[in-house]
Amino acid sequence: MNTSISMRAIGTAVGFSVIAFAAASAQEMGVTDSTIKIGIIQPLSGPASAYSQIAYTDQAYIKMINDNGGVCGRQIELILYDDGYSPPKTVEQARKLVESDEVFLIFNGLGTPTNSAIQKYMNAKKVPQLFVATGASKFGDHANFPWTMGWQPNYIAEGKIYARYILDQHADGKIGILYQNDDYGKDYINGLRAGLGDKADDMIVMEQPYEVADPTVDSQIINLKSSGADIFINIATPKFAAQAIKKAAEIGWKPLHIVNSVSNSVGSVLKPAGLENAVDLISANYGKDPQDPQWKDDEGLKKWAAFMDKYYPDGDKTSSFTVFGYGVTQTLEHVLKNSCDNLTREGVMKSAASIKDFETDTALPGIKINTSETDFYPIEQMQLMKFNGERWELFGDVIDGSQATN
Amino acid sequence: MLLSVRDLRASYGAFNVLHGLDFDIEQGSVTTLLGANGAGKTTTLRALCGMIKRSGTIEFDGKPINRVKTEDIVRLGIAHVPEGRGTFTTLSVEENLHLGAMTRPRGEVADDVDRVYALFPRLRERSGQQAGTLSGGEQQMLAIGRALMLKPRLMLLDEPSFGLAPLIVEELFGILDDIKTNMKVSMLLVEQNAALALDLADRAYLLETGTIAFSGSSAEIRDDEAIRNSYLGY
Amino acid sequence: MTASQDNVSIVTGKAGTRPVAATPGAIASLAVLALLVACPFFLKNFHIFQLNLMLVYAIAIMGLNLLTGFNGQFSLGHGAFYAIGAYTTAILMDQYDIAYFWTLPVAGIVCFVAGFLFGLPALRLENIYLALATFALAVATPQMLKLSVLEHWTGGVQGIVIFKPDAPFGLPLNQDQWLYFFTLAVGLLLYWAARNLIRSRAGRALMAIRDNPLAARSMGINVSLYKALAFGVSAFFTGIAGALAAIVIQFVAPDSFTLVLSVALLVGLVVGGVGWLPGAVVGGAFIVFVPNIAEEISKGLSGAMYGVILILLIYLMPTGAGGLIRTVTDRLRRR
Amino acid sequence: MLAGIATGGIYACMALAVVMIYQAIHHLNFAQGEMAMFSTFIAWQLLQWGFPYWLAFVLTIGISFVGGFIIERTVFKPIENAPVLSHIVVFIALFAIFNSLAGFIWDFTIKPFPSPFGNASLFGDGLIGAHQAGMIVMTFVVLVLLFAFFRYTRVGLAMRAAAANPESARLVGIRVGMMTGLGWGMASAIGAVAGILIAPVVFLEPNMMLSILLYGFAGAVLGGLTSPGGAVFGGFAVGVVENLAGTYIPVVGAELKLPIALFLIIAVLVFKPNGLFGRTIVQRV
Repeated sequence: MNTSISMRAIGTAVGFSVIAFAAASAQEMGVTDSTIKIGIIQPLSGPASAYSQIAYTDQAYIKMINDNGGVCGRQIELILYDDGYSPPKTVEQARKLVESDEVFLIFNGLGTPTNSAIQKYMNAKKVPQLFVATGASKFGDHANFPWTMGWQPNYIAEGKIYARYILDQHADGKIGILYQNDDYGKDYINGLRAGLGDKADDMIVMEQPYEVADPTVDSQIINLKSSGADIFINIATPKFAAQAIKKAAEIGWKPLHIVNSVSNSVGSVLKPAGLENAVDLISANYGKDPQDPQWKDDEGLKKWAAFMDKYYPDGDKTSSFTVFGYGVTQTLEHVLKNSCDNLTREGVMKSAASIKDFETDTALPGIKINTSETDFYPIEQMQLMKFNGERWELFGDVIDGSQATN
Repeated sequence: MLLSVRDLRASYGAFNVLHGLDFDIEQGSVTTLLGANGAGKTTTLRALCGMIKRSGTIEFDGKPINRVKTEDIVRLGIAHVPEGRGTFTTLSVEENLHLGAMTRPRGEVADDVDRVYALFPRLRERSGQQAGTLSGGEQQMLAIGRALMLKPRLMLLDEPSFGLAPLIVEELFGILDDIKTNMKVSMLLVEQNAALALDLADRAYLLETGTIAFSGSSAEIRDDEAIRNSYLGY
Repeated sequence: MTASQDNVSIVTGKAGTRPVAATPGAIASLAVLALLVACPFFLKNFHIFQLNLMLVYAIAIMGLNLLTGFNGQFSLGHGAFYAIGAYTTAILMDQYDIAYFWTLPVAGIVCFVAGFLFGLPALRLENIYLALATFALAVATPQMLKLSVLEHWTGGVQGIVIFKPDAPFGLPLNQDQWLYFFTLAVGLLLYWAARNLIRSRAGRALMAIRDNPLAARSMGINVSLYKALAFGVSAFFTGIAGALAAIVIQFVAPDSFTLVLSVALLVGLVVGGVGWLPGAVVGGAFIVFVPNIAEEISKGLSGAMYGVILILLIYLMPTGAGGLIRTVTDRLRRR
Repeated sequence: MLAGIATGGIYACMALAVVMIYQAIHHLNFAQGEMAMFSTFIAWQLLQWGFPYWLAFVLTIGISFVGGFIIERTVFKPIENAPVLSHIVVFIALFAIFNSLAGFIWDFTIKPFPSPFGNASLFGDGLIGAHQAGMIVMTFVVLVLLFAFFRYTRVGLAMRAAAANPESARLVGIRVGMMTGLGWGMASAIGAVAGILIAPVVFLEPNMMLSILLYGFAGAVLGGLTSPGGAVFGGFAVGVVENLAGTYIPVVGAELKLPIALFLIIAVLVFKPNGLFGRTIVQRV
């Protein structure tokens, strides 16, 4: 992809913008003595509306913050807009938030194309585009886009973690991959190939893409089985991952099955697919699964459960989306609290870029959020785990995706 | 009187076509409506069946039917053979005939189909064929056969001769005459071919731009040279 | 564009089929035009941006209308031409540093060719089959744009980010205002061209084909050629709209051009009025604003609200805004 | 090849429903997939409330039938004289309404749906499972029932007549509005069957029918919109072609299997405009 010209130009534009910081007034746009205005753009309707639970969890968490007295002595005023996962609509809604509603920052926008569409605009306007809900690696480019930051581990890093595991344990395996035909799927494959290094071409015997619009992945699974692969890497969103797990079991295919972290929720993927079909699945995670009995007495998840009961009773407690929404909004709360004495857009970005060992209630033990001025990837650690038919069993160490790089 | 019409008016949108027609049809008789293109003949038939908006009084067998819907007028025993024949082109000949008897009890239908086939032997040969594949004459026969399946008390015929070869027309009108004499079905016949119509009909009405210009027995009209010259052109 | 030209189109559905009293229509269209020109000086940039999008969609709908309203061919796939136009502009600007205004004619011509070529096989397809073919086109578009072999140009799923132009000649306008006027000017130019096309011999031939293809053929009209040309011209308009959209939004990506877009254009066409060119503005407004209104009413049920509004609009005006205006003016005149 | 048949069964199911409503109203109903999805959610809800499977099955079909009938009589009756495009727009509106309502009531997470046939692997090394086989059998049963209904019953004949020529149908005393309503009801009921059969394979969620409907259209059109049997064949053919395209065409095959399948269908239509099994209507004047 040749976007180097535009990238450089954006860099220059950003350079100018730094000078403009000095002129920022005492009271930042979107902040009053009693309120902070924050915008969220997510697909509440349309094909990606399954994710809308994240937005509603964010909303509920912010209500909880407000009920507990707000942050920095201010109530958070949240404006939630729907973009239907359509980039032009995202642009429209972002401009509405920034120019008409005059929000302080836009938080947790969902999707790669949608966030890409507004990334340049947000950076030109110098409005924080904080903790976007996508693992695409482009949303941590601190040099060119200092106002944009991701949150979850990026897909490339996760792909590398799996590659390392395969090289360690099954170095002579034949790999078959099911992937969603977009940046999400391709980032994983890129990570995987980078991790496998020279052996990638020998080991990967088949790559089967599917489109979000496909009704099923049945025929892909049949093709993968017939390719003779004995390691199956399942890079699919929950619905398709569940179909794949079920279909593989139905046709009696029992490879070493690795399912990506997007789809390792016991409640919303493994249960529909059939728990008995999911035995021995391998995955990696950074958050706790509320369906997993080992967290029954976990303090963090208890807080999450209490929150769900009180603020989002309609929400799905078996879904990883609500856990995600909780974790990411808790991180936002943390960042806002740390910027109380400099409640400007610049101040928030500074505080977002200086998180030290922050652990959310929903993160696995040992998974810590760390950022710096040159590290715009908040969560980079994950831990491998294996499904025993009932729950995930963590194994090995917490792996840092950025370390797994090499 | 089987049908009695008073002050019948009808329009297409803002465009008035019929300006108050009065006419009657006697039980067992054939009445014809004559007139030039655009005089309102087809409109009259459509108005009688409630296929367009109309006003005035229409009494069938003493009962007013001007507010009755098309589907229910059919149930009273009025069969309409529309302009362009209105066959169900995608259905078979036999199915077309069955449809004609839709509103009647199921048991009698099979015999009636046979009766229609007796009247139109060509239709029997083609009973399984799609109606759209029939020739124009055969389609007209099918349309009339379908109307007969209703065991109608009154049949409205809209230009049965249209677009047919002279020989076929002759055959067709022979059959209509047969229907009139043997089955005692009353008819209201709209025709361009006045000579043919007057031969079949007992009574005729002459329509001119939505009003009745003249009425009388067929014989009267046939013998009136002035009318023949100025209206009928033969 | 003169006032008298406008007035005819406001009142009659099919341009030039009926002579009409001049004043009310002329005043109405002048008022609308004046409003469109004045808007940017009163509104926030964000609203200018929305109005700009409205105009862009209006141009696309105008293109669709040429095909559906005036030639009787049906398309559920105009999003594809919109996408081709947008990508043409984006690639030209991103990879070859070509000025935005030059990319418009190129996008138009590329789309004309694409439309013409698509129109050729589509000729043999009637009604529902054509609907399916164009539907398939709409579904295939995002997948084609994602193709890895094309990624060098299209940027894959990530899309292409482009720059927003400044006002030229030191005009005292900000970027949004300038782009708005630019779009408005292009739109008016295309509108003028469309109206002249409809009134020309070729336009009459198109309508003759719509009303009765057999008769048109017997009149010596080359039906196949005209139908394919209609597809081409229609795609030309829609492609320019796509190009403008790319410039206005500064971003193209496969997910911008899904079936939803094609469907939205069709809905806009019907709401504005099939066969009534100015209806495109109404349709454009519908596409931009109604989803927002629906969202205001209810977040969770915004889709249902959108559907309900749409059904109510169709009840209110079964033949779109064009039909409504026609009925109203007819009634006024008869008084 | 076999992999294609597995998915083809789903398309065939939907194609059949598409042809049904086409017979009744002579439109392709874009909201049909969403209606089927909604019906399936009703079935799911009934199962959740503890109804036995087959009772829920029958109830859902009944509810869907009545629902389809009511929709036609309330939503479409007032605009029966509006142009075709306005109808299509109303289909789109219905689509939005059903999708949004389902998401609102039952949310967007996937739900497993039970299969009455089980998931055992039957033959072909598990390529065709018990459910797939059951689904295909069900599809054929529905097909035969429909064929008999349209061919041998009076109402069936009346429905065909009403669709073929509404004005003439009125003239033989058929209540056309009623028939259209019945057609909607039946299409909705068949959609419910399709939805219930498909849901165990693709999982139940509000967007599950989005793409299946497209394949269903494609299958129906390929087979010929006038022929229920053709639709079933068309559905299977689409599944097979799509899969073969994905497997055997190099470079772009896997990424573009859907467009390629659609392209092939259109190519077929160019040469055989009424579909493979559609009746050609010879119109003589």
